[in-house]
Amino acid sequence: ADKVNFQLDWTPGGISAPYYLGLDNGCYTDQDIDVTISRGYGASDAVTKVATGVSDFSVTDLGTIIGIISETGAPVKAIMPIVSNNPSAIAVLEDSPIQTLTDLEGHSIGSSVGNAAMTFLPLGMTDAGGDYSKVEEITADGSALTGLLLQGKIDALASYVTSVVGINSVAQNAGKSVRAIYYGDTLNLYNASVFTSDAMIASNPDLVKRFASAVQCSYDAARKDPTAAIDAIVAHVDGMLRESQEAMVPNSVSFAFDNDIFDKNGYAFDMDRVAHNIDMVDTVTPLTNKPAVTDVIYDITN
Amino acid sequence: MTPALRKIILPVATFLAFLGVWQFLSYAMEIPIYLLPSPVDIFHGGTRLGMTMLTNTGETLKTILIGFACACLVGIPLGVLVSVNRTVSEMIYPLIVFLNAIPIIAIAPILVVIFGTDMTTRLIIVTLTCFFPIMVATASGILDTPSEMLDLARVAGASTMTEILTVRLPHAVTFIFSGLRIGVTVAVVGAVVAEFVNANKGLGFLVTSSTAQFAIPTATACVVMLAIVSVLLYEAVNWIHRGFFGWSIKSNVGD
Amino acid sequence: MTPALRKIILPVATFLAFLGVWQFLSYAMEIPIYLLPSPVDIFHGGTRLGMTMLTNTGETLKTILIGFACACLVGIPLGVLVSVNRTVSEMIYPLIVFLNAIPIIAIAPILVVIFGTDMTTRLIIVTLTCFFPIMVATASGILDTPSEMLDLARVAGASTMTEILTVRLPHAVTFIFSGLRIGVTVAVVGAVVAEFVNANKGLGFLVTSSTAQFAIPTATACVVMLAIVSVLLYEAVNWIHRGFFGWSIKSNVGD
Amino acid sequence: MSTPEAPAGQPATPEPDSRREAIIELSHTGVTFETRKGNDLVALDDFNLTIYREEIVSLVGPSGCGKSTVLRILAGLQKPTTGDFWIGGGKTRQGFSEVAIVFQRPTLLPWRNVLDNVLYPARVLKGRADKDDRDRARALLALVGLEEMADRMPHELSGGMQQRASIARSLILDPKILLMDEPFGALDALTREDLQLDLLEIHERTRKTILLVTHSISEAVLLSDRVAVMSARPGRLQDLITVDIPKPRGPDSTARPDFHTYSQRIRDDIFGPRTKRDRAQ
Amino acid sequence: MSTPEAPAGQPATPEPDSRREAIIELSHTGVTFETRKGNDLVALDDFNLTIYREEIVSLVGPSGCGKSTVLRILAGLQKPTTGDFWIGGGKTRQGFSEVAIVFQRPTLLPWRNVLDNVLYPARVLKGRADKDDRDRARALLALVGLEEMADRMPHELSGGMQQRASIARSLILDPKILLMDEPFGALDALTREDLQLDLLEIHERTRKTILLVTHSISEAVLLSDRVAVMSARPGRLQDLITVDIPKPRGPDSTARPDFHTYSQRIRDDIFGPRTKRDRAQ
Ligand SMILES: Nc1ncnc2c1ncn2[C@@H]1O[C@H](COP(=O)(O)OP(=O)(O)OP(=O)(O)O)[C@@H](O)[C@H]1O
Ligand SMILES: Nc1ncnc2c1ncn2[C@@H]1O[C@H](COP(=O)(O)OP(=O)(O)OP(=O)(O)O)[C@@H](O)[C@H]1O
Ligand SMILES: NC(=[NH2+])NCCC[C@H](N)C(=O)O
Ligand SMILES: [Mg+2]
Ligand SMILES: [Mg+2]
Repeated sequence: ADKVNFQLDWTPGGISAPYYLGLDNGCYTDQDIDVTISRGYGASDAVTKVATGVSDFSVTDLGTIIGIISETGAPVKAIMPIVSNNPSAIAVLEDSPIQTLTDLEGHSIGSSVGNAAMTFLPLGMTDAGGDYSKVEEITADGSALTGLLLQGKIDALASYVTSVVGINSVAQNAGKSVRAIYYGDTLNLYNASVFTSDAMIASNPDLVKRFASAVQCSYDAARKDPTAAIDAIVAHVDGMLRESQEAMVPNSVSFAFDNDIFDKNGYAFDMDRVAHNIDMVDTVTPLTNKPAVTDVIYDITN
Repeated sequence: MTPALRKIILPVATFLAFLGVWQFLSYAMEIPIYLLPSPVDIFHGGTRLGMTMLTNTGETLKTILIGFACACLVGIPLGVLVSVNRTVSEMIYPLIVFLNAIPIIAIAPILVVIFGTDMTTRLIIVTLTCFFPIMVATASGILDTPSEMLDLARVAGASTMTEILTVRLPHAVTFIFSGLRIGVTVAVVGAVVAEFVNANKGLGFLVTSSTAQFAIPTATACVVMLAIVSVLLYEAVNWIHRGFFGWSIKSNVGD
Repeated sequence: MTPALRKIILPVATFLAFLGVWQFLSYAMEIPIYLLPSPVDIFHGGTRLGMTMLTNTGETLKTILIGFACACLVGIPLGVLVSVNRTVSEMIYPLIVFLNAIPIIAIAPILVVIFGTDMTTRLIIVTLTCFFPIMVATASGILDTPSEMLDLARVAGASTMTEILTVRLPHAVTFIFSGLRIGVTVAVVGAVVAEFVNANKGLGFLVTSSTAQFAIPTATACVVMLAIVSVLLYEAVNWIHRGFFGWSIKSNVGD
Repeated sequence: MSTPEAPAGQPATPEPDSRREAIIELSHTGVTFETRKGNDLVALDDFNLTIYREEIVSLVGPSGCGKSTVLRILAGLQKPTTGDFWIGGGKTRQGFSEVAIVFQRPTLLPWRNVLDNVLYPARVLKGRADKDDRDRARALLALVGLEEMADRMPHELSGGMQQRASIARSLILDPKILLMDEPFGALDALTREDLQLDLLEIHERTRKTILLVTHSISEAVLLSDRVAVMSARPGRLQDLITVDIPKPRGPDSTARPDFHTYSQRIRDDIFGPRTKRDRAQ
Repeated sequence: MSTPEAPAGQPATPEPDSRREAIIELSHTGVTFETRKGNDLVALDDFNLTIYREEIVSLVGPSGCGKSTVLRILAGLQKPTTGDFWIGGGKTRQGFSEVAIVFQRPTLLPWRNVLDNVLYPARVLKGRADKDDRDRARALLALVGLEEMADRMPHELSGGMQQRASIARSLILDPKILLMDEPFGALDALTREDLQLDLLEIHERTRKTILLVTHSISEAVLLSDRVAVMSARPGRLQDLITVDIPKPRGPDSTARPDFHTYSQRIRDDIFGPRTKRDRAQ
């Protein structure tokens, strides 16, 4: 069997639960893969680890992959999308007057520095017809932001829509409630995508395909039986809290797959959409060496 | 109350009082969990992890202890080296300060690439984080040696090496332990950082993963466990100082 | 070469040599930018920011300096307090160690909510990060005072306060400066953490925002700038020690 | 060997003035040090001595017999393990204006120059030293021959100079009681004689009570009203000799025949009935 | 006042044995200390002295005249600023088996017990102390009356005991040359006399060359082949006196009339043609 190191983009949980279900269901062994799943240390780090061969496969935001390839020429390519929509949203208190993105005008929004959910907010607001220059930006650590929102010290919080479930559970503990204003779909961007190194693609294209199949097998199983995915992650990983995973896993899986894009393309990239993705990244963070679609994606279907 | 008993009862009592006040304030001021969980919340958050908490504490403790030991093995000789020779000192001391100031986060990827994703990297990170206080304190102690003792060593024909081993290092013991006391608490932080950048287990991992699961009391419980480990290690250093280097301990204030 | 000149030329030369070796290794081993940019890459990354780099360095420097000053004002008296009285020491020292071990990240939410998102919170964070080495070193020095000096103070009728001010603190100067040397480098790290947690300017902010824009050499340039600030502040502490407390500096090794 | 004096108040030698007033009293005082290995060391055992106002008393005895320990008890630096003591109306440390001490080792603060070291007791007592203190300090430095050294740091002084600086320091607040532990031990014959005469002169003028440890028998006889001879460990009072040499004393006093009688008596006390090369343990 | 000796090799007093061999030489040696304020302090000026193998030479002179400085130069601890010196075949520190020193302040390492302090020079020289060294150390401790104190830590000793321990330490490696800075200064008359006689006996037996700083004129005469008298700052050699009292010497030697002649000559050198209460500066 091929030994494979698979690194997540952050600590296990939510959207990554299915990989563990895949372990139990034999998705990897069926492909003759002996996989080791380890936690990740952030979106960029995942690219570094794959580029340097520390891990063989990983999963991260396609925008991050595009940015790093452009700026550093990191030898990696995405092989399949997992989350086909950008989950960027803003979270507001239930009773907030903010109903749409344009309502943000004249209000404050909190974000941690360099937060991915913040990157596309100006773009999202422009698309929605608002004026981002009228929004007051407040930066603070991620862990402090929830507090600031619930205390009413900021009016909104830049976050992934999938995280708002978690924020809401925290809020409910304090007798409050938050809701998400989701706009990520208007951006028409890919999010979490499995990727590997050029070296791996060159030396073992077959393994790349088999690994993609194993991942598909895992997600298919999780979509069918989210509870099994929860059981799997709780069983496999120390420190997993069943309650939290029960709140997060079905929600994340549903966000990733219950949409038109997945319905239309399944586990394959829509190359036009990838091209759009590259353009959008270039818009928000001007790229020095804007890559072509083929610099970013390895098409496993051919 | 015997002194030994006092040494245990007093801090424990203060700690319990502190918890009491904290719990009371939490309750009275209705401090919400997302800001700061109360001790009771934290306790419940911790029990959610069950044994996992203890096994992971063991992991982290191992990293701290081995890493701290390495830091001593690096820091003390380096402290001697930078104080032995003016040229060496002027050449390399600023470079060490420079390298010490570079956040681990910035060099974590290259460490992982070079040393792999296992214990070695974590130990290197702990060592890098906490050798510096030990080095600085050692150097300060080495340079503080009274000239009359140096005179003795020199007339006795001591080489620089002998002078260091027989006079300067013993004199520096108080300084070195001051550095070790600081260093051991830094080592705890270092181990957490190491687990933030490279670990699938340990308290640092649990903190991150609990936070990612929005389980704030659980994350805080892990933090509290780390702080307890820190106190125990600090006391262990004190105890070693008193037990093995008692001669270097002078009087208390007010007798 | 005059000693003063040596003190500048030697470290600069070593530093340049270090850069040379680093550049060579980067080139020879083809170390990719995303892993560790070479000095030349970092230099270009830095110049991309132009003046922004300098104004933000100024911001961070302000945070470091004020925060470090606060840490001295907290750490030295606290170091005295925990060594003055055995009961106080046994009661509160472990609690301080405990609180010191709690990562800033864990208490950032409440700090930010209580003190707001401005300078105050950053200063508190810097102070919390670096008072501890200063406190421990001060306490070690206070307790290290030779008994003959204490005898003198006592027969002269010194109160505990006078004893501390006229004998114990002056004796502790070498220790305190050992703590300050450690503390000032920790203050730099503390300022970065403070800016990670809460800032929209400063080098810590630039590091995160450059990273988010995939500008790794630029982020690394900011890290290097931080390290340079660290070296300069370290040397400043040394300089103050030599300039104002020269009597506390004893001989060098090997004369 | 003479019989030791009976408990304080009943001196073996006749009292010169029955109205004189006790200012220091040690009664049945003992000090036992615990050693690391647990076996105790009796440094002072049942020590009795009363010193009267304006007296100069010398303490002589073999090295390690407990002389410094007696001074440390009186200075409030060492608690007696048995018995009791009493000095200048109390037991506590009273400041250099009441009880001043010259330690066996000159203990100068290394971070202050010589002048400031001499002024240290004034600073402790009054918070700061004023112009008068400063003038006094300079005068005292001149007395001990260190006027040129006022601005020097302690490590720049020779051993004897350091000792002289600490003698000057002991006098800065014009103490009522002066405890001196071998103050002239590190001084050459010339300086020593000068300072002995200075001490007599100061005593003549200010009537301090002085308790002086010395190894010089002639110094003890020259300076003292009474000489207390201690025996080797455990330290006890072995003999108490009243020196009836007329005052004011001076270099000429040493030529008197009774000076030699007293010296011989002390010598005999110390050397005892020993054969040559016997070692007192 | 006698005329100072001419440059080394032409002693003012006739040489007892022309074949004797120089082992220490100081020629035109001077030491100037820079003070903080920039004005220099001449501690030693154009100092000339030759010491021959197996001699005991005493150095006497007023406090601060540079006696310790001379010893520190010879021990390799102080570089002369002018002139030259030479000791036992070199200038460098040679270890306690060649040149041993007793410092003016007893300098014991506080982290070692008394026995280990005495053994320290052996440890430095050979890396470790063996059984023989240990036995020697115990014998030397007995010699100085400290056999019971072997296991004590230095701070548990009295001042005189510490000084005795450092005397024992200086002898542990049986040095060829012994530099002693007021070794008996802190000792009582009894212990002092014992140790003086011990020193004579050791010298008789091992023929060490000894340079001794002392403040006791009678000690200088009793022990020395020659006495070097130094003048006050700047330190210069003022007189060099050959003491022709027959050997072996002992307590009886002090009764000889020439003992008093020598003592008086030294006294005159030191006290000079001064009126009473003149202070030498
Ligand atoms: N490190 C130093 N810095 C400046 N001056 C010094 C230093 N050491 C000694 N001196 C000066 O040199 C002179 C001679 O000092 P030294 O110690 O040799 O005197 P000494 O003859 O041994 O006196 P004593 O009998 O008092 O010990 C003194 O005036 C002293 O102040
Ligand atoms: N801190 C201590 N711990 C243990 N023993 C001590 C301590 N201080 C003194 N001693 C012991 O007490 C005895 C008396 O000491 P003290 O210093 O009073 O002697 P002394 O008469 O002053 O001698 P010297 O003339 O040598 O100074 C000595 O045997 C000494 O070893
Ligand atoms: N503290 C957190 N919530 N971290 C999660 C953010 C991870 C993010 N992808 C990064 O770039 O670092
Ligand atoms: Mg004594
Ligand atoms: Mg001297």
